[in-house]
Amino acid sequence: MTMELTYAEAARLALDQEMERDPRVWALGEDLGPEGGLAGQYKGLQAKFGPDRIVDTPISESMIMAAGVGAAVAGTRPVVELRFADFAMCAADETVNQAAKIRYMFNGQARVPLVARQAVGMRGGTAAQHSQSTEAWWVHIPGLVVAMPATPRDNHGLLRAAIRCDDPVIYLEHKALWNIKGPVDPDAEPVALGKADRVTRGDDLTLVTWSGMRLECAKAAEALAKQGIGVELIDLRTLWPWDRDMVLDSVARTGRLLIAQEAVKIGGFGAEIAAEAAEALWDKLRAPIRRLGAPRTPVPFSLPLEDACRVTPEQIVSTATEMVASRS
Amino acid sequence: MTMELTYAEAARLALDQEMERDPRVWALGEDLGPEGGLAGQYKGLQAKFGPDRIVDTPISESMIMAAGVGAAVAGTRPVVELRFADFAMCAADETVNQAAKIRYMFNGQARVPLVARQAVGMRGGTAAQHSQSTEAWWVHIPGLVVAMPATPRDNHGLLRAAIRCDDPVIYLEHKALWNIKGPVDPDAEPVALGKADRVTRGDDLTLVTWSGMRLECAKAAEALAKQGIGVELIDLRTLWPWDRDMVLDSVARTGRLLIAQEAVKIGGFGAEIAAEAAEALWDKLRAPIRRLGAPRTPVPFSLPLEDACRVTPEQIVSTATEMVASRS
Amino acid sequence: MSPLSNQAARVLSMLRTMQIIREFEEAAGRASYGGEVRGSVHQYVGQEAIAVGVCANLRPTDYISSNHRGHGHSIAKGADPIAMMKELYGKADGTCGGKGGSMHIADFSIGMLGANGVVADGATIAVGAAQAIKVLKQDRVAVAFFGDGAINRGPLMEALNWAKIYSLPMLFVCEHNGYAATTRTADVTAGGGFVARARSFGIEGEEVDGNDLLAVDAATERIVARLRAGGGPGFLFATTYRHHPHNTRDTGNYRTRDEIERWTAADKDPIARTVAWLLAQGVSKAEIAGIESEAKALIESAVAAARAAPLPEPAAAFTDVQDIGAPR
Amino acid sequence: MSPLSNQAARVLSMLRTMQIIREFEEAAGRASYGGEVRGSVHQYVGQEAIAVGVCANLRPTDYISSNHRGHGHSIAKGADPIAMMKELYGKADGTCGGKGGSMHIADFSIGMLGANGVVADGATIAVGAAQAIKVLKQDRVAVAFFGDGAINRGPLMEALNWAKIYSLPMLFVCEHNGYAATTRTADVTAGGGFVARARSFGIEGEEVDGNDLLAVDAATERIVARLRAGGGPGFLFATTYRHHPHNTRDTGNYRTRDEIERWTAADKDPIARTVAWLLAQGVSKAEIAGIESEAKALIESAVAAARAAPLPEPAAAFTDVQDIGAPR
Ligand SMILES: Cc1ncc(C[n+]2csc(CCOP(=O)(O)OP(=O)(O)O)c2C)c(N)n1
Ligand SMILES: Cc1ncc(C[n+]2csc(CCOP(=O)(O)OP(=O)(O)O)c2C)c(N)n1
Ligand SMILES: [Mg+2]
Ligand SMILES: [Mg+2]
Repeated sequence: MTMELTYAEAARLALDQEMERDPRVWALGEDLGPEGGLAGQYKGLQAKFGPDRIVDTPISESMIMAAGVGAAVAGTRPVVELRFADFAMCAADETVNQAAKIRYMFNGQARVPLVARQAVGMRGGTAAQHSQSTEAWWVHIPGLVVAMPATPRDNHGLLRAAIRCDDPVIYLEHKALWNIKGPVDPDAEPVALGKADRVTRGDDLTLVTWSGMRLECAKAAEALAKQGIGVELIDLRTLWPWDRDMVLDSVARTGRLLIAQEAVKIGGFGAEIAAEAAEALWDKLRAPIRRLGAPRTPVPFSLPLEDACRVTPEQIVSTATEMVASRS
Repeated sequence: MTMELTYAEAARLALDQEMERDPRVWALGEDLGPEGGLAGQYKGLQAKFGPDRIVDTPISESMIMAAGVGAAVAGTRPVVELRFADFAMCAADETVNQAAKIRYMFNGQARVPLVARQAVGMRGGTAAQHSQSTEAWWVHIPGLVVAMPATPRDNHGLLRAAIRCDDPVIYLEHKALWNIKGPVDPDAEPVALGKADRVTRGDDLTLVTWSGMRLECAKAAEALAKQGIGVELIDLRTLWPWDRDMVLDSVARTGRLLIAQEAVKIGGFGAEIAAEAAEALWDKLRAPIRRLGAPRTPVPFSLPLEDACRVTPEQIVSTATEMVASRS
Repeated sequence: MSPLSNQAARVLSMLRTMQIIREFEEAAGRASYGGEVRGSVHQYVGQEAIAVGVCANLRPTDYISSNHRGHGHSIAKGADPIAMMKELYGKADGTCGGKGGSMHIADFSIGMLGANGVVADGATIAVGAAQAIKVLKQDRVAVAFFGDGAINRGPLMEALNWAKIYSLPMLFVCEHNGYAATTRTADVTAGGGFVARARSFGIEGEEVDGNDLLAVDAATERIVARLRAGGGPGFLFATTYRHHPHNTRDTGNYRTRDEIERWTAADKDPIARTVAWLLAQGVSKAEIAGIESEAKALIESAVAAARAAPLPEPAAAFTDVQDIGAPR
Repeated sequence: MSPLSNQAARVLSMLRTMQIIREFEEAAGRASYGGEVRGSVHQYVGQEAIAVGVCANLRPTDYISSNHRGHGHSIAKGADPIAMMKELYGKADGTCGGKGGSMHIADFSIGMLGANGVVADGATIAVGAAQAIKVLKQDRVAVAFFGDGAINRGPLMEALNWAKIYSLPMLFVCEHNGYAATTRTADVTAGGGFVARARSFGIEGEEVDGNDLLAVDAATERIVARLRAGGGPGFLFATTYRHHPHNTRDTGNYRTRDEIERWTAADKDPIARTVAWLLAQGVSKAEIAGIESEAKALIESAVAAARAAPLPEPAAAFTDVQDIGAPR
């Protein structure tokens, strides 16, 4: 039976369900107990499961991640809460040199079934050290799965899939989405990792996005539809592995690919998609592949500056319009 | 007057010259003193400049980088030795959240003139935690310059340019190059950051590379020349900013772009180059843009496994041959 | 009325600064709750005696670094509250041109090296500044303000070892307010806490009632004298309490009303206690009232000026980031 | 000849293990210098009493983690020296199938969670394993072996705080051999060093002569008994010396011949001292000689087996990395 939940409530429900289902699942991080996390995504779980399974930690990011790694190879399935992706950089070594490599280095003797949660993105005045979108880093690292839910349904479905995954999953929630509401079916199957969501169908242009940018893209697709431009909007949901088939099949049909990301454009994951599509479909393209992303600047605080670093529906619309106009 | 130096000796000479030239320049890191660093790149400098300017540190990567940041904003020009790029991840936060952002966050009140040296690459059995090539991470981070010398001459020229740069420079030397020899002119001007090196001229295909892969590409270019395929080999030398003009002008002429990198292909810097070229030159391409890089696996120890993860001259030759054969 | 003693005069001027900080923080809180100031604001109310008592013993050329709760430290070191208020409002002539915001205020003209959004990083950077003082053979000291939550971060512990082995002119000021966000630091801090840890690194210092301005002032005077004499690093451990929630997004529900009342009472509040002392010294009620109303007026004018000031031009988003390589 | 006391019998079997480690390390060193083993090898010669004395008090279900100098710890915990030697030679049936190499040996079947190429990371991971023991309510302990250079890394200090606040069954074993690579740890370690730091976190333990097998054994027995009784974490600080350079790429020139001679003399060498004690207990020279020759024979057979064993197939490079998402 479907219910309306916020993105944060959906994640809370998913963790609650997985902890009931599997006694090996536990969570650790700062401020999970009393207040239930920054967005209430752990609300009430410490009271329900006790302080040994919802663990309040000191501000020790290296140890928070390392505890997850050690506990994962020792038979548990930790959910490691790193708060913001910006702070997860304090545990980059433990993530890359340990979590991602253990299974491989040790020839499969051990698995590292952990979920590293770290909220990404701008939330309005969060500024340079609390706004970064770091997915490109993790996609580049062998051994890591990277998931980025954009809706309450997907946060419920992907978090359960991530917890059940036997490999480390970097789980990037978007902090601007915490309070958005949407339908969630508690009994739905987990969302398969690696499967994208085709949000709208269209034959003129394929618009690929993920995370918070899905909302801006949906607005743009609607506006473009009014102009008679059919947009196929794809929300990747998982960045590694990414749903290459769905994207390339779509682009083969539309002949046009536009990628929109909140992260810095230079060296972002959009470049990987563009490079793959350019190689696989170079003779099927009806317009150059375009990418939209943040400029290569830290995220500024003041509204007009912050806005100057955002990808807007207007930019998406104008870029898409150019692409369809050019050489069709 | 030009002399033959190894890649390590060239870097040592550059630092020696800059420390003589500017009393604000100093270096810190593990094991710099007695033995002069892992490759002798600091040999004798502590004896010459004293322990306050060539500083032996504890194994405290976070503090090593943070000391560089704090000392840089306080009027000095530190050369921060982080040993291997793998360990530099222990200081990712200090690098990204502090060094890269301070100038911008504080509206230009301060500059962060530091050089963060961190050797990259495979060296033959160095395995998963001592072999990574991490340039893609740093290119994606606003505020960072990224340099990767491939020859003794460029290590001498780029290190001096990096030390004189008022912004933080991630300086990635390749550990397999330490002992290769080449001509160095001590009195040459520093190599301008952002300027690539056109290694060979050719009209059939543009081959873009950097760092250790330059050697493999040079071998491939020679072999291809024998087959009558003219390769324009470009060594970027600096990844951010990269010499977009030289690369795109070349591809506009050859119509073919092949990118070869040692780093993991997925999400590597090659994707950025491919995406840019695909957008700017999509109707001038005579073959799909191709990328060669490591598979998405940690670096294994055993020789046959390690070799399976390397990009070889043979692969470059066969890929280039396919590209030239296809649809010319 | 008898002329004031030197000490009374000194305390009177310190009270003036405390009042300005208090008014600034209350106004900043109102502006944040009211939505005029974006993001969140971490108020320093209740801890004023520490910033003021410490900075009263510093010179403009000395350095301080701060954390997320940095307004008080900046004002105490001599930053202009009007420019700071403009920064909170994201205005073009704010301390950081609107790029930084509440958590990233710096004023290098008075040695304020920056607030910091990453717990403990301000402290490690200050240690780097102290090392620059040594490299440049300057007559300065560096001071880091950090909280009791920061002491469990590895980088801060690396900083203690570092400052001692190089015998740096570094003062570590731990503001023990009992909480790290919603977590009681006593629950996540092992052993003797900061004091025991600092001593285990061979660093000496003093423990004071952080709400006793005169005690903070006197202890700092002793420690800083030792630093200036080349005695190596020192610490000040100051017990205090924040009157308000962690920040303007926090409910503060994890604290009992009783606890809050105890700490905000006149016998604990640092301003009330300073006023009481001054009255006992023969300072007139009128003079005290004058200081209060001056501070109120100053901050009201600051808010008015901040409201009236122009926002930055969007183009400013692309300045003061890496000179070479365009940000977009 | 009189029957041996229980203790003599126990020591005799520990001597057997020490001899195997010594022979293994000497053979590994020869193979590395001779170029048969790729990369570098960090020999444990001179420190054998610590690994053996500690592990003699552990069960197969207990966990240990190690660092870059990990062969001795693995053998002491029960790993097969033949499979380990094959791993050093990069062979398919090595402990980690040739993927790990000397610095990445793990054997989860006996609770050996892995050597580690990143200083201090083995220790933080072991603490995570200790936390899993608590979550799963198991009757086990976790032990971390690390050096005196590792104690200056922040993550290790976070680990001490962590183990104490959660009262984990965790034993920290610091092997103080006086050096961190080419650096004297005394020069970069402030205050009372590891023991003072551990105590500042409220962790109790013992300081022993790490070259005195019986002392290590007895101290460990006491500490581990306390751990098993739920007494929370403990430490063992063992003073020792490595007979050889840091690794097979290091000259070792920074150590005086005199220092080396003092530490390798019979009155310091842990094996010679153990032999002397056994002879005094009435164990025959012949029996001692037998143990030596058995160890020699075992390791000779290990080297022969390693040389003869097949290398892995290149395709193995792409297995045991993330199940979803092809590595290439
Ligand atoms: C590395 C890092 N981890 C977590 C956070 C989130 N955070 C911001 S302030 C804070 C609590 C800090 O407590 P304390 O150091 O005692 O300072 P106080 O807020 O009490 O002044 C936390 C956890 C952060 N900013 N940086
Ligand atoms: C984080 C990190 N920094 C630096 C290194 C390089 N390194 C490897 S071993 C070593 C010295 C370690 O000394 P210690 O912990 O005392 O162990 P020992 O070699 O003496 O057994 C260093 C600096 C590393 N592997 N990891
Ligand atoms: Mg606090
Ligand atoms: Mg050592």
